[in-house]
This record gives sequence, C-alpha cells and structure tokens, in this order.
Amino acid sequence: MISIALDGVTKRYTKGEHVLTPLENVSLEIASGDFFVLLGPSGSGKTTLLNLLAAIDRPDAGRVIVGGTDLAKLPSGRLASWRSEHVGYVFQQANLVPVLTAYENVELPLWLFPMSRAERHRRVSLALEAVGLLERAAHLPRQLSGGQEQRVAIARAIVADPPLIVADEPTGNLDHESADGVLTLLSRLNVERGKTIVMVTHDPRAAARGTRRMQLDKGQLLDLQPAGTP
Amino acid sequence: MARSLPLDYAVRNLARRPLRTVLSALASALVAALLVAASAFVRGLDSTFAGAARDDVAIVLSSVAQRDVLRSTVSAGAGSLIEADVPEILRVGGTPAVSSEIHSGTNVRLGPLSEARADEVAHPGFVRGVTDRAFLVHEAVTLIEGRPGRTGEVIVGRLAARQMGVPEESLAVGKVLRFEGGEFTIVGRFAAPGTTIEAEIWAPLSELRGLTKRDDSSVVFVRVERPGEFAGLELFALRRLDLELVVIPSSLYYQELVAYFRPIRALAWIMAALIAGAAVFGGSNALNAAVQDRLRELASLCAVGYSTWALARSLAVEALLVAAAGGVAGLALAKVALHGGSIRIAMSAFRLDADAHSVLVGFGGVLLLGLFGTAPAVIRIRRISIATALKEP
Amino acid sequence: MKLARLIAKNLKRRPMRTLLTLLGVASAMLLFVLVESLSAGLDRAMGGTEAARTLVVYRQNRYCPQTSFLPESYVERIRKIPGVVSALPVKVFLNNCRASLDLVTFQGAPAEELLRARPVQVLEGDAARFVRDADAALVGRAFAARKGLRVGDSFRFGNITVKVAGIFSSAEPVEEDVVMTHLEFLQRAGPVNRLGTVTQFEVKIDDAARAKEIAAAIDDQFRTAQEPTDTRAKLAFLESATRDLREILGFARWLGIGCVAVVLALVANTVLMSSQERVREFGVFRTLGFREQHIAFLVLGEALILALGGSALGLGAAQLIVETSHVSIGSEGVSVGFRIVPALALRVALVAGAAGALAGLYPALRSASRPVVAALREA
Amino acid sequence: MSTRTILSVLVLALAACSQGSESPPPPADPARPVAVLPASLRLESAPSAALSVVEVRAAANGTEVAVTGRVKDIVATRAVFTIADLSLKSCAEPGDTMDCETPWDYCCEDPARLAAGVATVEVRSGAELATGTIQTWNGLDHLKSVVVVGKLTKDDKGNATIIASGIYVQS
Repeated sequence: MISIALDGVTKRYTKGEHVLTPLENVSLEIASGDFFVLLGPSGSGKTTLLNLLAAIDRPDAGRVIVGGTDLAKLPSGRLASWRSEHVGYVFQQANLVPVLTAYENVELPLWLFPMSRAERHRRVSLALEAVGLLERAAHLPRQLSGGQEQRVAIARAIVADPPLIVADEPTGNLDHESADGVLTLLSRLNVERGKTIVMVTHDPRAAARGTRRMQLDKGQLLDLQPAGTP
Repeated sequence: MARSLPLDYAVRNLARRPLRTVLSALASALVAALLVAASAFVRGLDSTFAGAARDDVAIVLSSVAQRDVLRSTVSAGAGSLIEADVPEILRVGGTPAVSSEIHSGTNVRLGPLSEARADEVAHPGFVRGVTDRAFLVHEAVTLIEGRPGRTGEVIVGRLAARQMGVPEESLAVGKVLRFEGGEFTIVGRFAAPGTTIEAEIWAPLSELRGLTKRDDSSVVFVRVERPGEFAGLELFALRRLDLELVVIPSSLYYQELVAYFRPIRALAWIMAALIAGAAVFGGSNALNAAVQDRLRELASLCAVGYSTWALARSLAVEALLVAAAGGVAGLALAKVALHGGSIRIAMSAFRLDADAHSVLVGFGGVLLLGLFGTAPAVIRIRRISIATALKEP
Repeated sequence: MKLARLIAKNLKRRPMRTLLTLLGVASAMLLFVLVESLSAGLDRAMGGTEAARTLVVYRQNRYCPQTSFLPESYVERIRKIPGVVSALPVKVFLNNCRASLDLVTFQGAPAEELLRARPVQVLEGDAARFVRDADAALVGRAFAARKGLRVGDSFRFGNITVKVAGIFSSAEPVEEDVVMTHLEFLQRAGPVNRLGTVTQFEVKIDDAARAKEIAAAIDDQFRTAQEPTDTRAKLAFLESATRDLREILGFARWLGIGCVAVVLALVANTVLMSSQERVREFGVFRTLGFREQHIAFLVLGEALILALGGSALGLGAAQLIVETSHVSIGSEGVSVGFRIVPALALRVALVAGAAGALAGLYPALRSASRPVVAALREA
Repeated sequence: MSTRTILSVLVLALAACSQGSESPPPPADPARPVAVLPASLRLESAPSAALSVVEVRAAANGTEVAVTGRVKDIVATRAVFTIADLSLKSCAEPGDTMDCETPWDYCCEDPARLAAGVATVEVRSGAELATGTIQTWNGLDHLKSVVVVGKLTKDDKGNATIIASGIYVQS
C-alpha cells in the first residue's frame, strides 16, 4: 500500500531558446489504493508527472513523496533499486525486448533481486497467469498481438509486486477489444490486489475506469468528478 | 537511366551518424596504411634484387656453385681469358668491361685494431672485392662522397650501415673497418639506387685475395656491347669446359634471387589479404547498418520512383567517400610511419618507401574494399519490399 | 550471469552484423596470432636449455654452414682445452642459407657421440639401428611432421639418400627440425667429397660463466692455422643466424599492432550501432530498476564477446594452419616454427580483451549515462 | 564522374599495379630462332659402335668419332650444345626432393667426374657456327640422349669439341 504526495512541484525543459514548463507549482495527493486517472491534451505534462512519480525524472522545485519517501532526497544511486521495488511502469508501446520470450521479458525485473530460480519461476508464472498469457510464455514479442504484448508488459510491471503501477496511455495503440482487456486487468489489479494505479490517458472510455480523475492543462491540475458520480 | 540521387544525399547521410562515420574512416585509414606498408615491403624486396639486373650484363660463375655467388670460385685468370676470347665485350676507352670480383659474407668490426675492445661485436657484412673495372659494369653505382678506394681503403654503400645494423655515422668517410684480418679506411660512399649493391662494402680485389688466402675470384661480371648478346660468352664457357664456368644473364640471376624470396613475399601478401578481409567485413557491417537504420526512408524513396540501383549507387558513393577520406589519412600515416625505415635481409637491405606504387595499392585497395563492402547492403536494398519496409518502426 | 545471457541473445538479434564483425576480428587477429606465434617459435628456439653451456666453433668469417670448412682433426685439440667437457664435430648440409620456408638441414656427427652429446630422446624407431647402419638417420619430430616421414622411410635430398631409423624429440627445440646422420656419410654425400672436414664443433663446457674465456682459448689455439676459428656461445650463434628472421618479424609485428587497431575500430563501430538502436530499450531497462552499471555491462559485454569471440576464431584458424601446414621458416641452418603456446593464447585473449574493452568503453558510458526520460523519447 | 567510371578506373589501376608487383619484369628474352641446318645432319638411325663421352675425350685429336651422351647445356643463339656421359646422374632422376630448376646442370654430381664426362658439340655452316639455337631441332632438348658423328678437336686443356656432321636424337 502506498500513497503519493506532490507538493509544489515545478518542472521545466529548455528546448533551444524556448523554456517549456509542463508543471508549475503542482500539488496533488493520491491515496493508497486509488485508481487515479490523469487526463489532458497532448503536451500538457501528463507524462512528465508520471515520470516524476516513477522516479525516472526529478522536479526542478517542490517535493515528490511516494510511500513516505521523498524522492528528491534519495541519492541517485538508490533511485534505480527504489524503482525496482516500488514502481511498475506500463508504456503506451509495450517496449518488450524483442530477443526475449514473453516469459523472459516478464522475468527481467526479477533479475535485480536475489531470488532462487524456482521463486522467479513461480512469480513469473503468477504474473503471466494474471494477464491470461501463461500459455504464450515461450513466444517472442513479434509472435504476439498488440494487446497481448501490452498484457505481457503489464505482467512485467507487476511481477516484482510493486505497490504502485504507473501507466502512460496503455491503450493508446490498441483496438477497442484489446484496450478493454488491458483496462479490466488494471482495474482488477487495483481492486483485487490493492495496487495504487496512476494512469495517463486521453481516452474517455479508459478514464471511466478510474476511481478518481483529474485534468492537467497548462501546468495546472483540475479536479474532475469521480467516475460514476452524477 | 533512372534518376540518380544527388551526391548531397550521400554526404548528409554520413553526417547523420558522425561517430560511426569517423570510426569507419579510421578503420579505412589503418587498412590503407597497412596495405601501403605491406606493398612497400614487397616492392623493396623485389627491387633490391631485381634492380641490379641489366640486359647487357652477364655473370660468369663456377658451374658447381649452384648459382650462388658466395660459393662460386672462378680461377683468377678467367677474366683475362674471357677478354681475349669473346669479341662481343663492351670496351670503354679500350678497357674491356670485365670485372672479376670476390663476394664474401664476412664479419666486420668497427674502428681500428688499436682501439678494439675485448667485448666488441662483429657485424655480418657483405664485402665485394673489386677492381676499377667494376664501375664499367655496375653502372648504377655512383660515388656520392669521397673517391674510389686504393689499397687499405674501402668505399661503402649508403645502406651498408643499415644492413650491418650499426649507426650511420660509424660508416662515415674517414672511419676505419676491420674484416678478414685487414684494416680499411673508408674513403668514399656510393649510391646504387634500388639495388642490393647499396648494402655492400667495396674493397680492393687483390688485397682481399691476399687476406682471404685465395687465388681466385668468386665471379666475373661481363658487360657486352649489345643487350642479350651473350652467345660468345656462352660458347667460351662451353669450349673451355676445364674452367667449369656457367654464364647467367644478370637479369636471370636476379630473377632467381627474387624467386627465392617468394615465400616471404607470399607471407606479406597473405598478411595484406587478412587485413583486407577484416576491412571488407567491417565495411559491409557499417553499410548494412546504414541500410537497416534507414529501411523506411529507402522504401519511401523507392515509392517516389527511385530505382533500387539508384539507392545502391548512392550507398556505394557513401562508402567510397568514407574509404577515400580514411585512405588519405592512412597514406599520410604510412608516409610518416615508413619514413626512413628500412629492412635488412639476406646480406642486403632495402628502404621502405611509400612510393607511387604502394600508395596506389593502399588507396586503390581501400576504395575497392569499400565497394566490395557495399555488396551485402546492395543485395539487401535490391530485396526491399516497399510495403513491408514502410511499416518498419 | 543473467545479463550475460541477454548479451548473447542480443548478438543473435542481428546475426549478419555479429557474423561480419566476428569474421573481421578473426582475420585481423589471425594475422596477429601468426606473427606472435612465429615470435614464440623464435623465443623457443633461442631458449634451449643447453644454449648457455654450449659453444659453437665455426670457421672464422663464415656465417653460412655451406662455406665453413674446418679440419675434423681440430676436435682433439679442442678437447684438451681446460673447461671443455666434450666436443662434437658436426658436418652441416642444408639446401640454402637464406631465409626460406622450407629449410632442410642435415647434421652429421659420430653417431654414438652424437646421441651422448645431444639432449635427444628417440620417440619412435631404434637408436641402435641408427648407430649400426651407415646410411641411417634420426629425424627430428618437427621435420618428420613437416615432410610426413615415418620410421623405415627412405628420404632423398639431392644425392643424399638416408633411411629413417628413428624420430626424436629434443630439449633443444631447433634440433627437432634436423636430420641427424653419420658424420662420414654426410662428408661423402655432397657434390664434393669432404672427408676430414666438418662445418662446426659443438663444445660443452663445465661452467657457463666461463664461456667467453674458454671460447677465447679455443680461438687462440687456431689463430695462426690455415683455417682459423670463431667460437661463440650457442645463443649468440642462434641470434646471428636468425637475424633476417627477427628483422622480418620486427616489421610484421608493426602490422600485427595495426591489426589490433583495426579490431578496435571494428568492434567499436558494431557496438556503437548496437547501442544506438537500443537507446529506448535501455531506457525501459532503467525504468524497470536496472542501474547504470547494468547498462554499461550489457554494452561492454557485447564488445568483449565480439573481440574475444573473433579472436578465438582467429586463434583457432591459426592453430589449424600451424597444425596442418607444419610451416617453418629457416635461416642459416636454424629452423623456427610457428608455435601457439598457452602463454600466447593468454596474451591474445588479453590483447583482444583490452581492445574490446577500449572499443566498448565509450558506447557503454554513453548508453549508461543517458537520462532515462530522454532515452524513452527516442524513436 | 559516374560510379561506374570510378569503379572501372579503380579495377584497371589495381590490375595494372598488381601485375607489377606479382612478378619482376621478365628478362629481355632474346628471340630464339631455331637454326636452319642441312637435312644431311639428321641421322635416321643410331650409328653403331658409338663411344661414351669419357672414351671420346681420350681419343686422338682430329679423328672422326661417333659419341653418345645426354644433352646438357644448349646455347641460345648458336648451334652449339654440350653432352654429358650417360653414367652421370642428373638431378631429374625420380625420387629427388631437391628443388632443382635446371636438372641438366648435374649440380648433384661430383665436379671432377662431371668435368671428365662432358664434351661440346658444334654445328658449322661453312666455316662459321650455324646461327640460331639447336634446341627443338628434331626434338633435341635438355637431357635427351643423342648420338653425334663428327670430327673431334681437342685443346691442350683436354677440352673436347666435336664438329658434328650427323646427329641422331633418340625419341
């Protein structure tokens, strides 16, 4: 179980002479167990916010506290292992390693933990079972459909059992049916396993799965009605 | 002919991956330099023995010597008998161009005996005992310093120091050498470009005979009036079977010497081939990658109407540009690395020169290798299916 | 270990590229290995155990066996010189004096003395038969391998015909490329009957430290004789005989170093390509929690495998060439073979490893230090 | 310049220079015209009772002889050659591993034996030596056995020359 707090976070990028400020003094709290959906037009800073939560980027100002850890205070050498223990990242593209089988792709994060082969096998099997692809374990990514690839990516994100899953447009490249499968999977992870999920999307159908939704626009957050409430 | 892609396209492509281009050019430079070196080695080896060959000079040596001047012994009078009996001999101002000589591989010590130290080193050197007539036969020999030697004096070739493995200055005019128990002052230095003679020490024949306790010569060099006209000389040898002589045109003699080093030459070329092999593999690799990177782009060029040949040509130009740039750098590298270098071998020595020929081999070699290297990439381009390629990520 | 598997899998991703790189490295390293193995062979030839305790007495001012003639009778006078343990008169006959790829060397000496004086061990055949039969020969194993000779074969060379009575190994490596015959047989065998003359004397002395002194004493004995002598330690003798060879080797070594540089460029280029096309993948690895070191390891590992794998191929090819061709280069009667010894293999591995590491260093650092967010944005 | 032009120039250049480096320039090979010799020189059958070369060298100066031997050296521009006694061993005999490019030189023979077993054969055209080589005349070549009929001339050094009037070449 993990909770998230952003406190006055600002992030700037310099691109040539232009300075972009996707996040300006943003504060936000996400409760443990939320399925938090972040909406917004492209370029609004959604991915930036996600990257800050996933500790692959650092804010220029403000604090990002995930599960009680102030990420800014974490030495950069510790960040990587913090990530492997706390965050599962799902991308718009599955980003699987093409030379590894589905099984090995899922196994990848476990290589970082001291763990017996049998234990790894158990966890990978569980994760693949959870996404319904156990029978495809030996397939290479190019032998899978787009939806299947994305489900393997989700399995990879949950295999190390991180409390937080961040998903960046996980259905952006998928057809309706596959997208539904992926969203259902994320909902179940949220409901059945209590994972905190932060998902970025601009697909309203995807957004509808969230327990809490916010809109990011011009660096500012705007609270939206939770799904299902009139 | 279908439309060609502008040269600019190839150039810009090279700038896309600057580091890769630089590395390819670097490899190309190294290969060019190595090819130049190998070629200079072979050239030097060949020319040092072939350079002394002349159409109008024959070598008379003993028939049991198996064509080895070092083992040959010819009776001391053979020279004058040849002069008297063979009408075709060239005469310069009345003096027949017949040179009786002793060829001797011997140990040479530096400095006068009075200064000799107990632990002094003997250097194997090649000493030729000659008379003044030697200059009539060996036209390539030119004194570049001093004068011809008289008794107790020698002249040295400008590569002799290198051949003996001693510093240049120890064979300067005025220095003293000792060999075969005699002491000699150097009074002259000579050049004989591109021939093995340049690595020799020339001493007076009669003095050398006395010192080596021999009353014969090793060989007689004979120069005739008309190139190739050695019949009179051959007849002489066959009629005077008691002298046990054979006549070998110098061109043939040196050709055999060159043939002798064929194995070493072969080694040098095998080395060059291996280097070239490495280069071709490396080159094809880089170009293959260039195609892989741009598969979609190439497909779209096809889609707008460029033939795959046009693409292949552009790729070849790319390869040639890199090879040429590297090649130029390599030539400069070779020039610097080989400068003043020389190799001593088998009682001779030769300079390593990045001459026009080696440069052509090195530069032409890398260009050709560059083209060979394009082959796999070209095959790949020819096989491009536009539809699939356009879908590539 | 798991990451190593990933490296291996990644090399299979572009089989063509991997193959071309391996072959390129292999060609370059083949050259390097051949040059170095010749150098190893030379070291071995010079490193004979007896070289320090042996003097070679030669005709003064001759340095090809074909021109050195000494009266056999000198041997008695040499044996009387203090410090001399034994003296062996040896007649040498060989096909040529210059550097050559196919040197044939006969050495004739009194048979029993020969077996006593030299550290040889008859591997096949019969030493007794060699002693008994006038035209019998003991053939060094390197020479036997080169010419495909077996015990019982007849071997003709020029007008010398010998019967192979045995094949021997020797603690003196250069001797393994020699045909040993009876002295008298070889004296009569050449085109000119040279009964009573020998090429050299091999003198064993009691104290290696006194080599110079004893050599001088020997030369003094014959200073005024018709055939003066020149006595040198065997090592110095070998050194001067292999001068041509060392000269060529010196040049070839430069080419070898050039080849290592080519390997460097080849591997660097391949690894650079490989890491460039995987920028995004590495970004994903980083989000999964892999550290910079892991990424660097992946890239560096690839470079090392390419360099070491290619070198192993080159080494194998060289081994194959050396084993099957039995080539040796001879000069002034001393034969030097190509030798691939463990130390050489180790050196090749070290050189290749260093070249690979150097080649992989920049791509590895670049890949590892790339910010994750930027990497993920790569196409 | 099109790529094709570059390519062909390159190939030509390399071909040209590799030729240069592959082999040294061949020696000026003097044209070797075969001597025009009278038909009467050719003998259809071997004369009986031919002497060996060694025997002929012992015969008296000026006598008519028939001698049998093996062709050794052949002069390139005159009808002159030497013959060696059949008892001498050439380097061309089977089983020889010595690298001998001119086996007719008898380089493996004892020089003293060789000197005693060789004679010169000359074919005259009038008073002069016939010009042109005799090599290939009637199949005459190195190491071929021949029987020569002619007049023996000897000098004070023991050198024997036979002025041939008839030559039989064994096929």
